[in-house]
Amino acid sequence: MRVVKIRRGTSAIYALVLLSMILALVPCAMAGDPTGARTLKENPEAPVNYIWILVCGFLVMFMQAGFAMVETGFCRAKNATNLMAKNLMDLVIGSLCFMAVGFAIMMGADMAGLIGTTGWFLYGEYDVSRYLTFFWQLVFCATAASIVSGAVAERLKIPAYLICSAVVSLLIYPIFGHWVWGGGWLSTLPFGMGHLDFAGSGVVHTVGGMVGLAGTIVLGPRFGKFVNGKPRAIPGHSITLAALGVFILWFGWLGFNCGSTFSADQLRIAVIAVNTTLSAAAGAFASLMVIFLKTRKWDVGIALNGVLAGLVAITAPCAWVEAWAAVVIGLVAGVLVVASVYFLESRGVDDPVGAVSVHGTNGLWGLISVGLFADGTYGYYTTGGAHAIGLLYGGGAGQLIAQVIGACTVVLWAFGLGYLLFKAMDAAFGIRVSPEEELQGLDISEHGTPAYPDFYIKNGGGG
Amino acid sequence: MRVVKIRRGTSAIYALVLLSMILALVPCAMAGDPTGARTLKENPEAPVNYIWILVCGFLVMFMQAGFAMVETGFCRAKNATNLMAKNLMDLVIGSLCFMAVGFAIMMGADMAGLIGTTGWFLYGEYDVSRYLTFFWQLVFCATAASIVSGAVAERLKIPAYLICSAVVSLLIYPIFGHWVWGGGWLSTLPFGMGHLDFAGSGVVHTVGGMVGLAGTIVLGPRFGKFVNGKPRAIPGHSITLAALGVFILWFGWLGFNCGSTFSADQLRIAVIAVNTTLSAAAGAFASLMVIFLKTRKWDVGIALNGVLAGLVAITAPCAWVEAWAAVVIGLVAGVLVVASVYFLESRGVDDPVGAVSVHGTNGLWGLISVGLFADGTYGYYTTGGAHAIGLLYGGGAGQLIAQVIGACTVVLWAFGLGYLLFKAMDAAFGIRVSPEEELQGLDISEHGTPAYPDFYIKNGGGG
Amino acid sequence: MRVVKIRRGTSAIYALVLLSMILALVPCAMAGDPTGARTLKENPEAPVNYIWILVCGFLVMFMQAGFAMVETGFCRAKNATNLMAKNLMDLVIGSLCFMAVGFAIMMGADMAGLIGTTGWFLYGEYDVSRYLTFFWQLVFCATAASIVSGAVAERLKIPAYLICSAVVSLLIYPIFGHWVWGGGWLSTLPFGMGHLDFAGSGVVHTVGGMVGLAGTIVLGPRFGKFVNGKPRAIPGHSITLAALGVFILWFGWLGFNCGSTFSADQLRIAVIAVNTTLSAAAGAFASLMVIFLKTRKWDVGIALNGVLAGLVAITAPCAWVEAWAAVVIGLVAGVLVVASVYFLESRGVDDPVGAVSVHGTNGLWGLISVGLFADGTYGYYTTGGAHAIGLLYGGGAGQLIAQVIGACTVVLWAFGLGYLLFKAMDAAFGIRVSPEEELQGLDISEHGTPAYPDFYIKNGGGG
Amino acid sequence: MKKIEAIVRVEKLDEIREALKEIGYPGMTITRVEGHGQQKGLIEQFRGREFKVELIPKIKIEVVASDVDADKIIKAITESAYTGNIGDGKIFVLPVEKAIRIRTGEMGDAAL
Amino acid sequence: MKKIEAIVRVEKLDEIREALKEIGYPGMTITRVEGHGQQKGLIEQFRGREFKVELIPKIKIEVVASDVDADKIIKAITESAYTGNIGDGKIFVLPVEKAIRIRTGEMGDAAL
Amino acid sequence: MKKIEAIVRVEKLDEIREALKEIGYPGMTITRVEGHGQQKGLIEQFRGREFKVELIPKIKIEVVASDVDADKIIKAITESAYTGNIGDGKIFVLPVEKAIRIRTGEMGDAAL
Ligand SMILES: Nc1ncnc2c1ncn2[C@@H]1O[C@H](COP(=O)(O)OP(=O)(O)O)[C@@H](O)[C@H]1O
Ligand SMILES: Nc1ncnc2c1ncn2[C@@H]1O[C@H](COP(=O)(O)OP(=O)(O)O)[C@@H](O)[C@H]1O
Ligand SMILES: Nc1ncnc2c1ncn2[C@@H]1O[C@H](COP(=O)(O)OP(=O)(O)O)[C@@H](O)[C@H]1O
Repeated sequence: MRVVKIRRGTSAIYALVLLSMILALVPCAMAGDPTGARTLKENPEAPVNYIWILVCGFLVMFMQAGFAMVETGFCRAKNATNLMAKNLMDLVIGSLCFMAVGFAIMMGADMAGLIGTTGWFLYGEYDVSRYLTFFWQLVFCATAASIVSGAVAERLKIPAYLICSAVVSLLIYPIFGHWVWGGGWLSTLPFGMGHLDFAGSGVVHTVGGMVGLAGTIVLGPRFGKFVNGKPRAIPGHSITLAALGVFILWFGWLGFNCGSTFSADQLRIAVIAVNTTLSAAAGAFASLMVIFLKTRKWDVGIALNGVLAGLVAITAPCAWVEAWAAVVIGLVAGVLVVASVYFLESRGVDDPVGAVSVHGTNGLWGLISVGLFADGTYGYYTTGGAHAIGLLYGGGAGQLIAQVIGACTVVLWAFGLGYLLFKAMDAAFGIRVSPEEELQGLDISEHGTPAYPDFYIKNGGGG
Repeated sequence: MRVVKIRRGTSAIYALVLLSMILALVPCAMAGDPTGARTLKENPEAPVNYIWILVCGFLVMFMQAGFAMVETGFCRAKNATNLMAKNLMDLVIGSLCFMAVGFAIMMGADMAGLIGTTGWFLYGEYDVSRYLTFFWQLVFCATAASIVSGAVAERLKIPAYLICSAVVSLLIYPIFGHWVWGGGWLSTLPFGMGHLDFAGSGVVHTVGGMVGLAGTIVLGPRFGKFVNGKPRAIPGHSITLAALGVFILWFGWLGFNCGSTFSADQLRIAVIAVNTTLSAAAGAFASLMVIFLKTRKWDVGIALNGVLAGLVAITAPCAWVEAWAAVVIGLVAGVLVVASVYFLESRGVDDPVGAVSVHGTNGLWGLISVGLFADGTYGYYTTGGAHAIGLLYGGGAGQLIAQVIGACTVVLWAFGLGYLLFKAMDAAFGIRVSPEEELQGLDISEHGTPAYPDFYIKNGGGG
Repeated sequence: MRVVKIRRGTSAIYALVLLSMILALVPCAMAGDPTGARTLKENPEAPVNYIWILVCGFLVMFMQAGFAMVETGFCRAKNATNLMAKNLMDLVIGSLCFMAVGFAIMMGADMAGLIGTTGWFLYGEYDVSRYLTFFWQLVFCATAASIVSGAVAERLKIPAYLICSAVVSLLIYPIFGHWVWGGGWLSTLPFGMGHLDFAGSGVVHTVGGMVGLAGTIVLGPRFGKFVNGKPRAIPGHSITLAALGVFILWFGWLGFNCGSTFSADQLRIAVIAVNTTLSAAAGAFASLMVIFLKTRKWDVGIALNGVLAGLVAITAPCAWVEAWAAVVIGLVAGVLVVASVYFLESRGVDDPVGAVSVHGTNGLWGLISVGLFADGTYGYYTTGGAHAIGLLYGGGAGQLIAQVIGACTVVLWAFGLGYLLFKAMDAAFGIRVSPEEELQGLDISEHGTPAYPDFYIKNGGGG
Repeated sequence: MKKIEAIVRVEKLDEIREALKEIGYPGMTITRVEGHGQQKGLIEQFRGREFKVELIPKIKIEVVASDVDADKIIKAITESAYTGNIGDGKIFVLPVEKAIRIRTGEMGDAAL
Repeated sequence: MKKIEAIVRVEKLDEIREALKEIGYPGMTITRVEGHGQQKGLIEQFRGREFKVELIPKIKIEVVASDVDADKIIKAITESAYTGNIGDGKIFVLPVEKAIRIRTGEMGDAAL
Repeated sequence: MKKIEAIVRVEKLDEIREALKEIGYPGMTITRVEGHGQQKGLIEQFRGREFKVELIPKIKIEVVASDVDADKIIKAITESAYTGNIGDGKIFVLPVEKAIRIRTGEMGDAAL
């Protein structure tokens, strides 16, 4: 997902971000096209693009409902209110912070390939195409922030979560986003076509997954997750809601990936839709079969994770690969997510909903897969120019190298900053609720509101 | 949300609505374009507009699911079936009544600025653009009808509700809608640009909220809501479903507001999408913080109300304001909804889901805010012509006056008619279920179907 | 729903399907337009069509969530995980099988009006328009497969279900689809305009319903459904989720029907949207009233079935009839679904969610209604050419005959093959779980995962 | 000591608690149960078909009380649970040999 | 009077009720409980990991009966609840001192 | 035989089960209940308004044991359920006249 970057006439390089913020506010709102009349005249085809991007953006926004349902379904009833709060508030905080600062950093005028520097508080041009870009980037940012909540579920304090959402939306996501989609250094790597990430396997999913991993490591496992060092399953309270969430996510993801052309003229969107669907299906199939072979049970929980794994993995390569490759990418993702869940648990990491394995691990696999399967029939968000081509299609290792560099970078960046952030918050005020509150469930202690007061709940809720 | 009004050649003014209905049926179906071939030829850009309006209309239809989930989530398990029935049937009754009569009143040939008079039962022109207009208006009408169910929840008899839905769809909504969007008197007020309500803060939400207020007043509070005159909380049975409902509504609302341009050529849709999202976020943030400061708990229920408050408030101004103003409008809405909930309860009014505060109060705030924040960059559903400009942008008080007049009118009209309606029904057959039925829950007495027969329910359901 | 058929230059007729598969793989990938650049140049209006079809296709995909919620809501809590597994896996298996074989059979080069024979594994042209067609057909195929799960709920073993999904997606659906939409013999019947089924009342819904009927007959009724030969109600575990599912389906169905123009240029989409909505509303109204007159209770469960009945019935005629006819078709559907439920139960057939009555019976009614109500204003997915005209509009019995032939064919084909399939599987390995597993619920025995472990469940789950 | 087990209508719980509050609000434990006695069921319906639910939701209230308090409590419950219609429920009294308050270790009447 | 408490398999409830119907369908109260005895648990799995649920859902049936009826009822329950596998459950019998029918005020055996 | 009824904190269930395991893990039945005693409620809030929930979720543990085992079990429960704060709960002991294991027909102590 890249967007037509709005470069202003200015090429000045601001010494300090803070300074730049102040300076950016000095000039009056620059001449834009707030009504859209001029834009329409210059490009009579603009309406098709606008409605395409908006509708896809709506779908991406709706993914929030999917995350909320999956996460709550995979956690216990005593924390269901808490998960609703987190999934709502990351969208809320994310929207406000991204408007204030994040968007400027991600899409503002580039400084040294590192950071954008203009457009704080949407200040500057009042223009329909800028608002369009902002809307699109906003819903993506909210997605990244939302992923974290699953990994840190059932034990993180609300204030720590709100701060985490803010930092992801203000800095972690926009800066990395700038590197890949905002004209930053990763996009201009001298390998292949530079680091490529069509709709954000790395920028959105790995970022979210890595911050989540940092959070869950700093927090430590939930009470009862490991007994004498051996992992125990802590079943979620509603397979129904988890499945509903996955269906919603699959639906929204079609907008996420297809809309990332940022233009309806790219008829490649049809290929993207097919690839997205096939990879999701293949992911579910692989996860289901792996566990079936192990336990002889049809484990729908893991199949749901498999769908998401397939979706995450195809997000980077969706526009650059053929249908058969999408199936292969999905199959690998489905196996990987299972392996990753087992691996993390064997290392004592407790990720209640599998967010790290789904978004982190498979985000990386998605990035790599571009370097392997890109088939040389599509370019940089355009049919023209150079076409991405991977190892298996005779493109050599160039693209793969660019992908690996990006993959390493996102791990270092997002995990590193995430770790610092959680450690700092933990030192400052303690990010984990007390053992009593954890046992009782966060719903009552943090929110005063059990999610299901009319029902008997087997875990927690008591006094 | 305004639509290209289809004025027929006739300018005759019918003396009586009834008469007009009969007369309207006399002439044969007028020449329209049922295939759409002619329309396409005349306007090759029509498909973009059609698909935009249809997709947005689908989203608006989907809001019904959101209302159903929010309302049931905020009410008790013993009335969940009843709320499903009401939310389904208002769409059903609304569709049929609006087709029969409502649409003619709202969008038919204007009589004296008061009422439309042609097109009963969709009779008349068989034309794709007329069907398109009808579809759009239909889903809006259903939204208005749907709002009422939350306010009268947990005690209103089904037949009374069905009649109420019918009257809203036949008369209350279409007549007021005609005044604002059908070329009626409010749209031609000699202040500002006349009364402006872009997507229906007033026409849809305040109308629904005020009819709901009338209903809840006539019904009186639920058993147990006030103990010795002091309000008690009656917690809803599923925060999860309530949150899901809010996410669905947020999603649908993007279609509701953006589609109200009734044309994809209006690239202003990008601004509308941004404003809608930011106001919702700001509303949630404000509500959450107000209650946090009061109780030190992160109250997700009120934050969900805050989202809806922000959405309702931005509905009227969404196309006429800048992003920063959308944030301010949302923040105010978030505070207002809390204040309104407390105020109504202090007056003995029991609105189980906060529908009056969300839709009624904030609908009015949305109308007013147009008069304050309209920034002079957009016109009457078009980039051309005069542009709406509010007090804070140096437009003087004209627009504000037009907004206040409209706001007063909608309160008088919808509350007044709603009150008469509920009083009349109450006198005729009693609109409230018996105390035993209320205690047991309406699911068993009215429907014979408990919503969750496999679970133990703490309230009601017994014999 | 018809699609621009991609006929290749070849007219060879392969003697055997197997042979054809092998042969089809021999030629290299034919020249297509993988980037879409050429397609765009040839038809600058293509983007509107692409985004229309994709968005509608997304909505159709989302119907899977609706089916999952309706079916689980109407079944018991002890089988909720099982229903999630089935609804997920039919999409998964369906996608993979349809890609491998189904699509080639349905839309490949026609052989004798009976079967398509090219394009196995999407092999052949790598082309955006082909991918687009594939995506659309894929989500339709998944819908047909998904219908079966409701009819066979609460007792069918998972492996039997997976095989059933595969066979539906590989053969039963694609072959019948080829006959109607792929240029096969039904579409060229010498009556009326040949057999017409706009969006698939027959191709999708009756096929699904009839395979389901076969499954439920071979399985026999659930334990406890008939006591001394008299049918008993077995209430579902969540009216809330069932209602949510119906709202989702209604929403998705708008995409299902409107997108079946396979082109945004067909402004007739506005008429389709109106008809779809009105028929759904009328169906709910009729069902509700029929049961109300019988039991004096407002039965929301049956009203939900009524919505779906109305939607299924309008699916075939949606583009060819006027609004009033849509209301009539829906009213009849609402009565029919009730009659069908009673009739099937009186014959000892146990269809837990009413899938056969909704999709089977009303699919047939939808096909017939084209022959009655087609109003002569719209043609074969185009405004040009001959226009479909039914008995009531003076078109004579020709169209009706074509519809009846198609209706008989789909019953024979889908029920026949379905019956053979289930009988064969039953003989081979037994398709029904053991009585103990059925009593305990399939969630634990087949999946090891109760859907709601934190709640007390009244039925099953024990040991 | 006695254990008083009252099986009452779900809707009556609040009223009974009020009645018990007036006589000192003894500690109590309540359980959601289902039962039938004279009242043989309730007609419900699902998707157009009526059926009888034979087991009706009820509330079981358990109060362990000293022998002296027991009668007072029984009286309060009997009066507040009464509607006169079938399904009002029953009260059973069982002997209790020992009572212990976990927090303090107190035993016997002092533990109640 | 006696209180018969039977803890039985969830799936057996209907059969036991049928058996009790044949001997006059005494009033009864049932409660959803969880328990373990010889039967030490059930293997479930979640997202790829198996685990043991130690407490298995069971049904507790309580019937208060006159001393004479008690044995008949115990017999009916024992027979209808039997499968022969671990987990069939247990029956406990406790003394009841008093029984009152709230609706009528009847006491003792007449109240049952 | 005795029936030991302990009403304890929900969060303490696992710990109590561990304690009982150590002394032989007797069969037991648990029920979700609500109650109040000294602990008069919990403040919750809903949509901006606080309210008191007077009945707090608790767990009832029932163990039927031979007279000799009873004290050991009571001790194990008392110790493991203890926090020292209001709401720790109570233990009641009732006489049991008969016990039957459905699977084998064993009676008395052998049935436990
Ligand atoms: N013999 C009994 N043993 C245990 N519980 C009983 C018995 N008789 C009645 N109950 C309980 O009391 C409830 C009310 O009994 P019912 O006979 O309907 O009331 P009433 O006699 O006051 O009309 C039943 O639902 C059941 O839970
Ligand atoms: N000593 C006991 N006290 C209370 N309940 C018990 C006791 N022993 C068993 N139970 C209850 O009986 C149920 C069945 O016991 P179990 O030993 O599994 O059956 P069986 O001995 O027939 O195989 C248990 O789940 C538990 O609820
Ligand atoms: N007299 C009683 N009869 C029955 N149950 C009781 C009685 N007293 C207390 N309980 C139960 O014990 C629980 C804990 O009692 P509480 O008085 O709060 O504990 P503590 O005295 O240890 O602080 C209560 O919630 C209730 O369920």
